[in-house]
Amino acid sequence: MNSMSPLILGLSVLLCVTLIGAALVAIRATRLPIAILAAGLVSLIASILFLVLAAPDVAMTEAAIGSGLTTFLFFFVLARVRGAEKDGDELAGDELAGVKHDGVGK
Amino acid sequence: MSFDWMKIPYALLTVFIVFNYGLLLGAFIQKIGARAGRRYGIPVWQNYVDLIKNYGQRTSITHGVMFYLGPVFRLTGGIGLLLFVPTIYGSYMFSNLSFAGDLILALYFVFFGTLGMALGAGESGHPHAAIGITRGLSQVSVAELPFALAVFAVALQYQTLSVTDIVAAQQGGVLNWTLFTNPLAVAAAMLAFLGSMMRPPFDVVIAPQEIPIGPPTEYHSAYLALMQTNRAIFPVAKMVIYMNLFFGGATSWPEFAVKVFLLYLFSAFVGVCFPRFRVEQSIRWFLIWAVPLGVQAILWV
Amino acid sequence: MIKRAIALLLTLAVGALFASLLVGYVPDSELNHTARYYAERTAEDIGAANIVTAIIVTYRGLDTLGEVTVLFISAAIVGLVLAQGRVLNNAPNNAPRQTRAPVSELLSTGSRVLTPLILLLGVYVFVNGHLTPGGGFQGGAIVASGMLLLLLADPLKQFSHRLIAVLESLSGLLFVGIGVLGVLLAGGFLDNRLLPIGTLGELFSAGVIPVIYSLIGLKVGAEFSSMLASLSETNHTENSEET
Amino acid sequence: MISLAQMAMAAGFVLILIGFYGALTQRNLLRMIVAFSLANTGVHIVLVAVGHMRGRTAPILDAAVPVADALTRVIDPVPQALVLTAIVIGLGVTALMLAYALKLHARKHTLDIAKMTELKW
Amino acid sequence: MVSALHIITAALAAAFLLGLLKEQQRGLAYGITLLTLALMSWISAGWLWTFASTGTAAVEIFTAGTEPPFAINLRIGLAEAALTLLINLVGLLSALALKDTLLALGRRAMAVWLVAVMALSGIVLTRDLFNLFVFFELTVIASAGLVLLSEHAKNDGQALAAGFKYLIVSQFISAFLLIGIIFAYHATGTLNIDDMAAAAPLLGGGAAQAFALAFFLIFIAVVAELKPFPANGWALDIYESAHPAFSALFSAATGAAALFAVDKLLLIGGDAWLPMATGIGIVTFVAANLLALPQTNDRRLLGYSSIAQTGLILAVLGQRDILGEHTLYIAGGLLLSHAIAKAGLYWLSGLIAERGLEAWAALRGQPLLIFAFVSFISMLSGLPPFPGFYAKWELIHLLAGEGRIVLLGLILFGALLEAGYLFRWFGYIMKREAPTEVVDNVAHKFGAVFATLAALAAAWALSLVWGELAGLQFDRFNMLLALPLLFALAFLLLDWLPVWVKNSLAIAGLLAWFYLTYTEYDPLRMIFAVIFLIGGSLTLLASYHEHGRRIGFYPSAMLMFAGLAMLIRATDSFDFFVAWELLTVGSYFLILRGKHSEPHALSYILFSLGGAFLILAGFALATQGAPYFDLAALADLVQPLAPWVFLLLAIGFMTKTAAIGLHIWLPGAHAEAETDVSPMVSGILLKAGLYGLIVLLLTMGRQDFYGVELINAMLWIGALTALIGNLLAIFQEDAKRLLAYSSIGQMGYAMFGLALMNHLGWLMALMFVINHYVYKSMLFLSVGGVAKRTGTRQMYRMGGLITLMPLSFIATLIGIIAVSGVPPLSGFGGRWIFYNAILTAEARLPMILIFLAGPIAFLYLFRLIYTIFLGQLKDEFRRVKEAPFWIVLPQMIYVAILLVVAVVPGLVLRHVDAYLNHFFPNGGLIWEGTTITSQFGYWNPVAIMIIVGVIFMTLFAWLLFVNRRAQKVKQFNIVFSAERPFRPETTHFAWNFFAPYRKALGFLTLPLVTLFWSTMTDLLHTAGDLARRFYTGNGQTYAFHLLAFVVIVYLFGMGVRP
Repeated sequence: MNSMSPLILGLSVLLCVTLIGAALVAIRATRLPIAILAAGLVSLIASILFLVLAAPDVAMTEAAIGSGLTTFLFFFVLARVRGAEKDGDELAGDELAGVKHDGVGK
Repeated sequence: MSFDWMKIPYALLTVFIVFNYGLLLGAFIQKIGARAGRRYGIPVWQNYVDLIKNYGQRTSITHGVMFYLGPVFRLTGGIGLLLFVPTIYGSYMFSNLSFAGDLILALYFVFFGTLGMALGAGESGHPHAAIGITRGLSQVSVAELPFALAVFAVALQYQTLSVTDIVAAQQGGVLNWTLFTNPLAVAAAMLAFLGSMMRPPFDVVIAPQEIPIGPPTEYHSAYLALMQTNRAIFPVAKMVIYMNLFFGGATSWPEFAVKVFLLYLFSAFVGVCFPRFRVEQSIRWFLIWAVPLGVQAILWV
Repeated sequence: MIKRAIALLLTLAVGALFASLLVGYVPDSELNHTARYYAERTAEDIGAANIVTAIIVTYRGLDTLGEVTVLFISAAIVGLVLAQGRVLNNAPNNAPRQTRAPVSELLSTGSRVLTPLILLLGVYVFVNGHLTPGGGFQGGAIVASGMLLLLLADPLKQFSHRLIAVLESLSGLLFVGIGVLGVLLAGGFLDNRLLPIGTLGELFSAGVIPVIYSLIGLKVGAEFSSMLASLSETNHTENSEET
Repeated sequence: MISLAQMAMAAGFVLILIGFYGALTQRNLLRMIVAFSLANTGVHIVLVAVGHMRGRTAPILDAAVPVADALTRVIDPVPQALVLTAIVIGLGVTALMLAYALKLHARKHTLDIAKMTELKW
Repeated sequence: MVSALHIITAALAAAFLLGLLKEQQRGLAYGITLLTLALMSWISAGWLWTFASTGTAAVEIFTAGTEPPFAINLRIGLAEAALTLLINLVGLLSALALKDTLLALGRRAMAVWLVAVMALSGIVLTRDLFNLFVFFELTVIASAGLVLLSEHAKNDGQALAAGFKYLIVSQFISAFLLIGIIFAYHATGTLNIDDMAAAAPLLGGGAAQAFALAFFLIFIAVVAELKPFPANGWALDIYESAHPAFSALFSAATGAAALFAVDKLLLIGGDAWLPMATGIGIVTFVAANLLALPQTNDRRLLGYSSIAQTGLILAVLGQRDILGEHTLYIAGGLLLSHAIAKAGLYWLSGLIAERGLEAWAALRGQPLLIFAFVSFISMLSGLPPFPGFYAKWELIHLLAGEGRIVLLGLILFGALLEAGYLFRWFGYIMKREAPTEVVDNVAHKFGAVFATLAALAAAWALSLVWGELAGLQFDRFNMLLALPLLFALAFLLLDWLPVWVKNSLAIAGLLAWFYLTYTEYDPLRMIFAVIFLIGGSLTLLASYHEHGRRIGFYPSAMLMFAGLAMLIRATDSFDFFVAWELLTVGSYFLILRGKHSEPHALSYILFSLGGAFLILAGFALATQGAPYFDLAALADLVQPLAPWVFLLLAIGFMTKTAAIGLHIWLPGAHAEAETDVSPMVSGILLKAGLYGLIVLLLTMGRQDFYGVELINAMLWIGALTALIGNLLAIFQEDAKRLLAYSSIGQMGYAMFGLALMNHLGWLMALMFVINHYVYKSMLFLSVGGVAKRTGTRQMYRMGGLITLMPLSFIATLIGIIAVSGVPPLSGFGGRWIFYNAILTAEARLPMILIFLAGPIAFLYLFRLIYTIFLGQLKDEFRRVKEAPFWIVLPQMIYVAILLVVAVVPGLVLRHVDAYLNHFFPNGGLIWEGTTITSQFGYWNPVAIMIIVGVIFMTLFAWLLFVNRRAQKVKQFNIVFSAERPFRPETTHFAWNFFAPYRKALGFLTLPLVTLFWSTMTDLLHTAGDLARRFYTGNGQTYAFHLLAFVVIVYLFGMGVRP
């Protein structure tokens, strides 16, 4: 197994491309949950990549922690800051909007 | 050059001669000034009359210790100045008490009387006295500058501070006088001289014309008499210094009389011809006209 | 926009830096001397089949201790941060808690069944850390996800903070204690040869590695759980009413 | 030909840069944290990629890799060990940041970082 | 010996143990925390003791029973022991100061605290790169958490935001660090620092390049933890918002640990990376100090100062190539000074209720805390006897030796800025109105007070240690043990005694010291010794008039006198400079005691420190790398160095003599000082500057600087100073300011005399030294006494006091006659010598200025005596009494001295004259009987006195006789434009006294110099104020700063690397 098999190469190219695609989604997504999910996806793909790179320990950890726990943590927090998730986005950067969300949102 | 007891009577003699000469000279010059202004003027002995009258006056009040001491300071300054400088060159009799110090002593002792006067007048409580003092000090401080420069130039020229030595160096003919060997210094000094004689155009200090102003404002009777005595002695003492430094000194009393008279006349002449300066004007005038001359004198030596 | 431009510029500059790293990178063809040492000596010295585990638990055990500590203080600070402004839990459950719509029967039942299994899996992973991929951290994460499931099933569930704390602390203390025992009884701090090394590939081998990794697993699980618990106890109302 | 490690490394670097860019441009705290976790993942990939060696297997001694062959068969285990530590630490930091974001929102009713500038100069 | 590893295990065990406790058992938890911290400190202290006493080599600690580089190892050596001790102690003391907060927040906060301290120790101990990263992460996380401790009290979310900003930045940092570490590992095959240091130089080609890049990332990441400018906005926010006890840890311990980490890294990188460290360090030092100038929040200010100090130490580490084995001593001295002082200041800040700098005025009632504050800022400013002083001394010398002049200049400039804001702050404390809410009940804040006092003790202990080390380092006697200094410090302990006891002690001390040492002085030094010591005790007589305890006066005054006493005995540059700094500091504290002296004391200390820095630079240049030199060796300097040294030293000394251009501090400082302090600082202290000039001119003499004869420049400066000083004096309405300006003028004369560089010039200068001491002390006392009685220093508000205060009047009268140089008093001697001196000098133009200055002196002197004592007495002063006995007594003694000196000037001058023959063999005076003869003229003081006396007495007697019935009239019995005035105010002509003069020459008194300096300070201030706006407070902007910093350093640094 001295040279890389085309299958693995193809797989890894695919992995890298999706990885970067997901990452772009993660920072460009208009909705925060999407972004968080995309980030989780990035971690997941990364853990597959780790497997390919012969690092099963890392792969397991990344899967469990990076894509699992972290994503949950994000959602936990997100659930508690409803209404403010658009803060700071150019679209809703206006302060009034933020106040309204908080005041009337529930 | 040291002390012996005979110097005391000789010194008193000098004082006596100069005192009388000063009284007469003052009156005489005043008369000349009056005549130039188409007035008759005072009699020549008028100063004697005034003096005696003042010494004889009864009313005498004092504003305090310094007021009392002011005229004493003043006259001490005048007599001391006279005595610290040899009057007649080459004469043991009239070398006075010049063993005590040199030119610098004389230069600084001028201030002794001024200071005392200022203090005495200050205690009189009269604001005009104080105003006169500020004006006088302001003016003198700048008027002295060209003189100091000239003196320094002369000292540099002759490489000595001893008045006797300076006079000695000028002997042997009119052309040896500082007047000719260092005309710039003399010019500067003569301009300064005008400033220190309290005559127009530099007499705003005592301003006798409009309101009585200046140190003597509150003085009267014996105080005034002391100051009048000083007014006879002090200018002559000052002119002796000028004479010694710039005009070859005097080897005899007649020469002394002539030279002093001419010097006095010079200031009177200028006084008659020019209007009075305000203090700041005279300060500027000295700085612009007299000081550069003095500077030149020093640089050219 | 200018901000974005500058951000892009800076990112690109950093990218250039990375690029030169990438360009200068030449993969090793042989193990370097450190790695060679591990490859050759791990089996003999440590007795762990998983070299990564040997490194983590023994050779670089101090790092791992630090790492556990990172989680420990993170959890503590998360707790502190979220407790800020709240009345300190001298009197925990006095305030009436916000009620939420109950979750579905399926989820709650399912979680009750699944949780023990998940916990078991976690324990398996960290106990076998020295043999197979995985170990304390992964196992701990799995244990914590079991907790997560419980939380999802019953958002109002109160974990026993005390239990978590005791678990966390005890395992931490034991970890340190074993390390110090290493100084006293074996070659140095965290030396695994406190216990016999045993045979490569068996469960009871590699000295104290399984013990330590189990402790790590417990501790990590406890810490994750405590973070999750802290977060979950911070409820929405409290957050928005506070100023 | 480009090796697997280099490709992964490149992907890792790009991921880091994407994360950095996101962190620099997103004003929402949560989005910044997301961006950071991307960057962290990128860092992990780079780390693992550096340790990767072509044609070798994971550093686990078992039936497939006997002890005697270890020297020639396994890849460098050190980066993997480091990454494990890094991942866990990263989680700690992320959790911390999330907690801060939550609390900041509670205090200021906003997640906009540009509105948290009372302290300055 | 307990293994240093247990610093870490103990903390961890305790942290974990805390979790077992119940949430309610907070007292127990707190006890465990303190015990653990104490245990950690004890372990460090044990090691420190071992290393320090036995000098054993560093000890390696292996883990995992495996040798490095395969397992992590720790190392403890002298530096590590000292640093961990510092860290643990700061941790312990801060924990004490945090008692309330920790108890309120419970065991979790305590655990985090323990871990933070442990992690910092770990950073210091570890020798593994990745382990370093782990400890750094621990530190970051713990710090971010501990920032929140202040939320407990304030709860405004600021600390929360600051912590978040820190986390943002640390994310970037840790990414860089990790990538750097892995690539460095890849290049060298090891993570062990020592191993890597050994392997790195062997790398070749591409590997070396890759390694350099990787190392850059590691390096920049760790440096970023040092809060370098400009990537440090987050740190400032933390400093401002965090609990002060945490800030103490963050500043003192974190900074120390991170610096040590950089030091370790530089071991790997080698010398090639040193310039980068220096560059970053020095830019940070200067910029942070500049930005600190406009700060008004105390904690933020301290933050800027911390950053600056860290930058300085980084720069020092970057100079390791030339500092060599001295690095530890220098960096250690700076680091410990910074750490202790900063920790102490932060703890103190915990006692202050409000955040403005002025709020610290609340400390005023607490002498001990004030002393602590003073010690801390002196420490930060590098004043003796603190370690920073030694460090700065050596650093500057080594830099100068290697010709790194720019760096040297920047360091001194930054230090001056720092001293500026620190001493300004001290001025606020002493002078600003104390807030109504004073220090939070000190008893409640026992922890903070205890911690502060512990820091104070540590500060002085370290001074002792560093002084001893200086003995080993460059063979110096420990200055802290110098008898005069000890004597001065003893007054700190005796401050509870009443004034009269302390005053007697002080006088006795001065006299005793003179008795002990008088055999050592040559006639020249004898003059100064007499003025400093005997003169000092004379002046101190006036202090008997004070009652109560007068806290703080005696330590300050005796510090100044100690400096003076040491100055004249100093034979080498080090002793001289130490003495110089001591007298500067002492006099600053003295001046600051004046009621309205705050701004003036500040400008005094700034000018003085600026001058001192120039002197330091001059000495350093002169030694060319040696730690110090014999002052006499200045004579051996040659071109091109000599004129530079001369220039630096001369300007340094001239700041003390207030030469024109550098004089603006003097009027305020001397005028606003207390009654008995003015004569000390004017009559005595000014002479120190002259002494310096004398030493300089004696050894270096004429120097040619690019064609300019420096002596001639000095001649001009002296003359200008005399003129402008006098001119300014005549326009003052404030009596003490008038005297102060007069001092400027007088010093100008003295400088002029020295610069003449001939026998008589020097004699004149020395005569001025003596005369100025006598009459200026007398006048200041006299005027001070009047001001004390009348409650004003405005001369126009006084008048006519002669009858009420006759003794003061006499003193003033004698004084002004002496100053003006009118015969027969002693001033005339000076003038006479002066004229004789200039006759031989070459430069004639500057003399013109002097000629003008002379009569002008007369103007202000007359004004002084007239407006105060003569003229019209005001109604409100009719009941004024003579000045207190103890103020009058020294004046009368001075009068006696003046009269004696006037008659027999030979008493002193003869010896000096003879002594000067060693240096200027030609042109001395001839002393024959009572006559004094020079090359040009002669002078007989006795004859003058007798003649004048006789004439005066005769005339006086005559007047008394003629005028025997004179009677005193009432005040308003004057002829006044035909009216009789009735109000003294309208009749006392005193305000704007020399109006005509102002009209004519006022343009010369335009405050151009003041304008210049105030523009300079304004510019600095504005620059700082504008530049700090760059810290927008937005965490994202800070991230931009960080990345930009990395990129810029990369471009700069890697660009110049081979």
